[in-house]
Amino acid sequence: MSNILTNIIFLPLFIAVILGVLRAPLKLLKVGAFFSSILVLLLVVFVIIDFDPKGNMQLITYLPWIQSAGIFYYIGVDALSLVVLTLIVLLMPPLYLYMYHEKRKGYWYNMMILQTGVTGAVLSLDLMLFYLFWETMLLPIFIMIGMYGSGMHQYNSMKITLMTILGSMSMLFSILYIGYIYFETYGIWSFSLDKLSLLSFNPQTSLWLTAGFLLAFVIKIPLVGFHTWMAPAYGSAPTPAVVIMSSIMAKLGIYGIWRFGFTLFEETLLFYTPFIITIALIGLLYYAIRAVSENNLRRMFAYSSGSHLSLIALGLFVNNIYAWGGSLYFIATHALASAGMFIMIGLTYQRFRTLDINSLGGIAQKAPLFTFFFAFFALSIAGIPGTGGFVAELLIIIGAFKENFILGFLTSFTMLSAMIYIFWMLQRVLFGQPNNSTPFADLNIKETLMLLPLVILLILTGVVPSLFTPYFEPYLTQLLGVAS
Amino acid sequence: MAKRAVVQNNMLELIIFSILTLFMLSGAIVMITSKQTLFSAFGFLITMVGLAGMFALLDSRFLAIAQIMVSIGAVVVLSLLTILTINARESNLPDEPNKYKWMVFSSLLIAPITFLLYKSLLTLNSNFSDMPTSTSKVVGELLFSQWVLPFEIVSILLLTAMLGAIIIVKDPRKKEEV
Amino acid sequence: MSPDLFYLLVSLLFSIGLVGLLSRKNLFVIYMSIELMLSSVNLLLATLSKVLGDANGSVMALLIIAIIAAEAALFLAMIIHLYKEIRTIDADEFNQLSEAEQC
Amino acid sequence: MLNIIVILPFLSAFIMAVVYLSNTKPQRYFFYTLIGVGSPTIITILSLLSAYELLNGAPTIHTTLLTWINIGEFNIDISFMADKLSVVMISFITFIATFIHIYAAGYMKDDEAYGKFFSYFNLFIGSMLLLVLADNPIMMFIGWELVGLSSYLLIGFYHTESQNITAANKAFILNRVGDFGFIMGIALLFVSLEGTGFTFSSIKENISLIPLDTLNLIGIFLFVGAMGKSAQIPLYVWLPDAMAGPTPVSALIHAATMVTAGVYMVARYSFIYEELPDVGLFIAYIGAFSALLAAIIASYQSDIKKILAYSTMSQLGYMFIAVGLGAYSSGIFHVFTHAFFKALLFMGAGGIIIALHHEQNIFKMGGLKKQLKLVYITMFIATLAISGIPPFAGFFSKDAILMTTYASEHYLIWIMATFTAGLTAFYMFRLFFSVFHATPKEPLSVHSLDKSITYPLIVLAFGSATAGFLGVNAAYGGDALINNFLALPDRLTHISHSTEYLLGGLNVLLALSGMLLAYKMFAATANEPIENTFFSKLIINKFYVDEFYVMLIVKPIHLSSHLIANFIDPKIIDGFISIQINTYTKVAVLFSKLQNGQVRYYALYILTGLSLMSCYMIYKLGVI
Repeated sequence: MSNILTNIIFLPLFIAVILGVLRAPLKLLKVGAFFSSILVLLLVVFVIIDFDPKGNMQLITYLPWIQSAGIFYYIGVDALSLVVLTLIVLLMPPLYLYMYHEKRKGYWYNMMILQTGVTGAVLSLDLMLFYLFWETMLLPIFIMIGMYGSGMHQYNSMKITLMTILGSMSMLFSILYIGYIYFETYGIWSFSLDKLSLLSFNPQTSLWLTAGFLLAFVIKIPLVGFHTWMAPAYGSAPTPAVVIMSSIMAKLGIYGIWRFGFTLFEETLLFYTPFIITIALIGLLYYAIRAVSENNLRRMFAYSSGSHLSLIALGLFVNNIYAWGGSLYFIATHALASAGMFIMIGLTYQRFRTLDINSLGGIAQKAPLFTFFFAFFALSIAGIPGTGGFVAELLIIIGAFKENFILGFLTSFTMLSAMIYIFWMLQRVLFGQPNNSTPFADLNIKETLMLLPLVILLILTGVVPSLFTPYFEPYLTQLLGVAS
Repeated sequence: MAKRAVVQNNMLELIIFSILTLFMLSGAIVMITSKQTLFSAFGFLITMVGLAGMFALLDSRFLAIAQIMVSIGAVVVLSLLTILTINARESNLPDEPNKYKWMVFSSLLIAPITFLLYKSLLTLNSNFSDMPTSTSKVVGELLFSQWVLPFEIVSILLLTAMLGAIIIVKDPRKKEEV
Repeated sequence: MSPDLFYLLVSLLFSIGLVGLLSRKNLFVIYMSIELMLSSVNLLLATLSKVLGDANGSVMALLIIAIIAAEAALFLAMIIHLYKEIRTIDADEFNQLSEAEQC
Repeated sequence: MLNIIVILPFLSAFIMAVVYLSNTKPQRYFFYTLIGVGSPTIITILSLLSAYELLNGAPTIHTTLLTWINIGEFNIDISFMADKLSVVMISFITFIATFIHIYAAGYMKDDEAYGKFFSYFNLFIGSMLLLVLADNPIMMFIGWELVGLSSYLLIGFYHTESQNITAANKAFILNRVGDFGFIMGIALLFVSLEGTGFTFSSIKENISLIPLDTLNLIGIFLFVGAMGKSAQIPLYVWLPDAMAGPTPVSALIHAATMVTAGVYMVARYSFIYEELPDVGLFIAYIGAFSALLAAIIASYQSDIKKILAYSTMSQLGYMFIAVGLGAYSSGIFHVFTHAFFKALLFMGAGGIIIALHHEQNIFKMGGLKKQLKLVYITMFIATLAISGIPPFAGFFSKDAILMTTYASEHYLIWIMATFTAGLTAFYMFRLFFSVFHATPKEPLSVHSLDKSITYPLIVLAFGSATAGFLGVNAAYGGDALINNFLALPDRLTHISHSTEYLLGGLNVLLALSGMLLAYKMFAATANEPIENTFFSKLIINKFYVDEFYVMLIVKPIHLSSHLIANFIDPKIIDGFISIQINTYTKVAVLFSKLQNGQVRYYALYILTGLSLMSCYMIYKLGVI
């Protein structure tokens, strides 16, 4: 039980390695991947059952790894990582179901490695370990876009990789420098989060170190100004990679700021707060307006997800429990909704072989069930009440109002931002007369089953948020207590 | 008297040295400037001869003889033979319109190196020792005592070079027929 | 008579060899320039041998002469071979290392 | 009981949606009808029961279903409350909605998506009930948004026509603009009252804690929500376009649900607006202008449903005048009477449209009084009621509002309202005469109507005729039953009975003259209005407000989107990155040129380096 987290992280990688060594046939590979994701899901369910919402870091594993450099294999879970962890493992099985027809083996291996990368990044509490996993998850994305993408995929995969690596490099410098400062102060090397949080930096250094971290996370999110990799990468990546990028990796940017930024640079972040809030507010409308004239469905939702991630970042930097709760809640619900949406877009592509909005249309006539799911996910992205997004947006708006009136007023524009493009998109994609004579099959039973959990979760998060909030509410209260 | 003889001797040496230097340098310059390969080879020949004279001037008679026998008798003659064998026509010679520009340019480039080289050489002893060292006897003794391994290696090298040259020159098309 | 003049001669010969190496395209001239540079080193060795009153320098020079001979054999063989292949002794024709062409 | 009232429609909507999605073939007509009509019937009975309970003096009913969220001080329950106001609302909403459902069962019989329609319909009712019965602003907001969503779904029900979807989008987006205001109001309210609980009753108790400035903002923001939902200036443009949906939808939107939500909301927050007379006056002016504008536009329209739509907007303007001036009960009373006759008018119009094979232009109809006798009679009652002819329902409610305006001494509002009353009679009878009396230009083939379509008309006609008696003023010998029951914080106005009679007489006179004018102009032959003068052109084109909005909002958004797509993203932001990339590329090209394969050059490079190093050494060692 004590090394359950290790199992969660490395099980997919382990299975991937075993299957790879055995040169498993495709069928076994599929079964193995799916089985691993289900097994991990079960393990996480165990973790959730045992989880004590009032406690701090739990299920800690602390093993020496590279002792001379003070690098430890140090993992643990608290409310924050539990939220992200849960949504990662929830999304994997549907993705594997979605990939059912995929024949290229590398695809499956990449997904398994990716899962290890993201779960590891979420659970690690040692900065070097975190950096390792952070880079691990980039590689499969690079391969998946570069090898299995469409359009200008090679160019785009280079673009995302270079931009992300720029961020990672700056983060690595910051990490190393922090370690060095620790070494200066205490005479030993350490990269463990709890030890480093004892350090105090001089203000000037701290600004640079924080900037190093922020750059990595902000590119990953991405906020406006750091976003030009996003639309091309989303546009040409295969659907599972898009889902992971939008639903998990982008959220890891937020998670990173939360976990590392707030722990290490509490005061310095205050300095950056006005900038980030401004950028996030701009992003909220900027992406939404940009999405209006976008004719590629997937790229449109890339911008949409940028818009919502800006809102999440905004909530993160507004220092009160409503905004934080909203942010954390939004991380989960937006992940579910955008995963569903991108899967629907993938299914549309499988049927029509195009994602150009102008050549779609009339789907509602041919496929009611498909229309229902499509519209549901689109509306839940728009934050209709009854889906989780609404709760989160409401909380963030309230938090912003609590901060000050102007901020609240500007944040409320999130109510309008999604409207601008989503409804027009729905009109052109689902309704009207078909522009495309390709026969359009409705969802089959497998696809419905794959999407149904997402729908149910979204509705549950929207209708009874009280089922979920107790898991992170004490944590936030505690955090705020520390902060104030 | 003896002193005067030394001075005279020195003067003589200097004159010989100057003449040889003149020959060598002009030979070298002819070598690198002339378009015709054969003229270059003659320039080279002159330089080599001058070099042999220099060895003689430095009391290394054995070296001087070796130089004449090997460098001139073998190497330069071999080069000349090769040039004649190939007998490249005017059209097959490389077209070098910018030859002099290049020379000026690279001279400028090399001037500091030369200068530095010269300067660093000047830091060595600037007096000849009077010991008559490089007699054939001494050289022979050294060669077959301390230097016997390098000597053997060089002999193997020569053998290898000979074999290599034969293999390289062999016509590849004929080899395929075999 | 001082060794300084010899040093100067050595430097000049070496440099002339370098200039020839750089500025000519004719393979023979390049070859001879290389020989010239080697020979200038030889001269330096002989000079130093005299300066130090040590015969080792002369021995080395002797060995170098042998090496010059070996080199000559190989170099000339290669020139002949290349001339047979593409009928030219222009060094610039042999540019298979070029990056630009493959791009 | 309240739990059941709210949940049942959602549940039935869910069941029908699942059944419909699992098999979309048009069958199971009976099943859908049973569930679709059954659930409103049950909730009607339950609503009337709860109304009866309150009538008998029971206190406000509170029920809690479950905890919704619990973060910090943000403790929200899914809980419902039935006080007198909401009980009145749910009684007539469910009652009228039930008849509209029955009517729809006949109207939509042949539609392929019958099940989907009823699913949406029940969702609509459920959301409206959630809105009305909510115990806290958050739940109310959820209902409020869901009403918008279901109206979107229903207006765009005939989704193969792209323009219907455009209309639906328009409705939803404008509603969302309203919601934008509403949510700001709620958030501000919550933040100002943080820690004292967030149900209507606790807000009412603590309202004095909020500084007046903030309260003003809250009032205005909340009213922005009402503007959107109740189609007032400037957010009204969706309402006429919303006629794209099936006629029962129009009846439901206009009569019982949705548009009345705004009025209800203001009445619900009466304890706030009570404190803010200035905001109230603003609301009243907005209402007055909306009423007048809509009446003028309606007089020049020729689509039967659009005339009715504008008349709704006009009547809503009346309601806002009332609530703005503090006469909350009169406003709600007008909502109540209006529901009856407006539902009736729409259902009658729907009947006519079906009978004439989906013809909607009133000038292509005519002389229908013979063929559609029942529709004729019921429509006549409804028209009288809306025009304010005593003793029909509209007279009493409208009269109460006009009196309030007069008594409040804001005479401009009074003049506008009174003039609008005359205009209302004119355009309603214009419609009525053109449809039923005028000689048709070409012979019409009329198709008989189903019983499920006609019978609800009779019930509603009865209601239109008599509903007004619930609120007869003291001046007319009644004791304003409904006002007393509602017990809202009305601003009391004193006005002598003689003035009241005078005002009532004036209204009736104006209405009659409008009616006469309409008779003169349209009873014999009805001609379509033509755009001959500047003025008529302006009105027929609805004052070009739509075009104005397109130019002011839609165009700039598209333009800025293109600007971002074609300039800011690729040029400025990517520009920084591509400058670097270009530099690298150019340098790389330069280097690849250096590497030209000629060893001579390589030697040259080496020597260059050596030479530079030598220069440096000469300089550094001071050899010179």
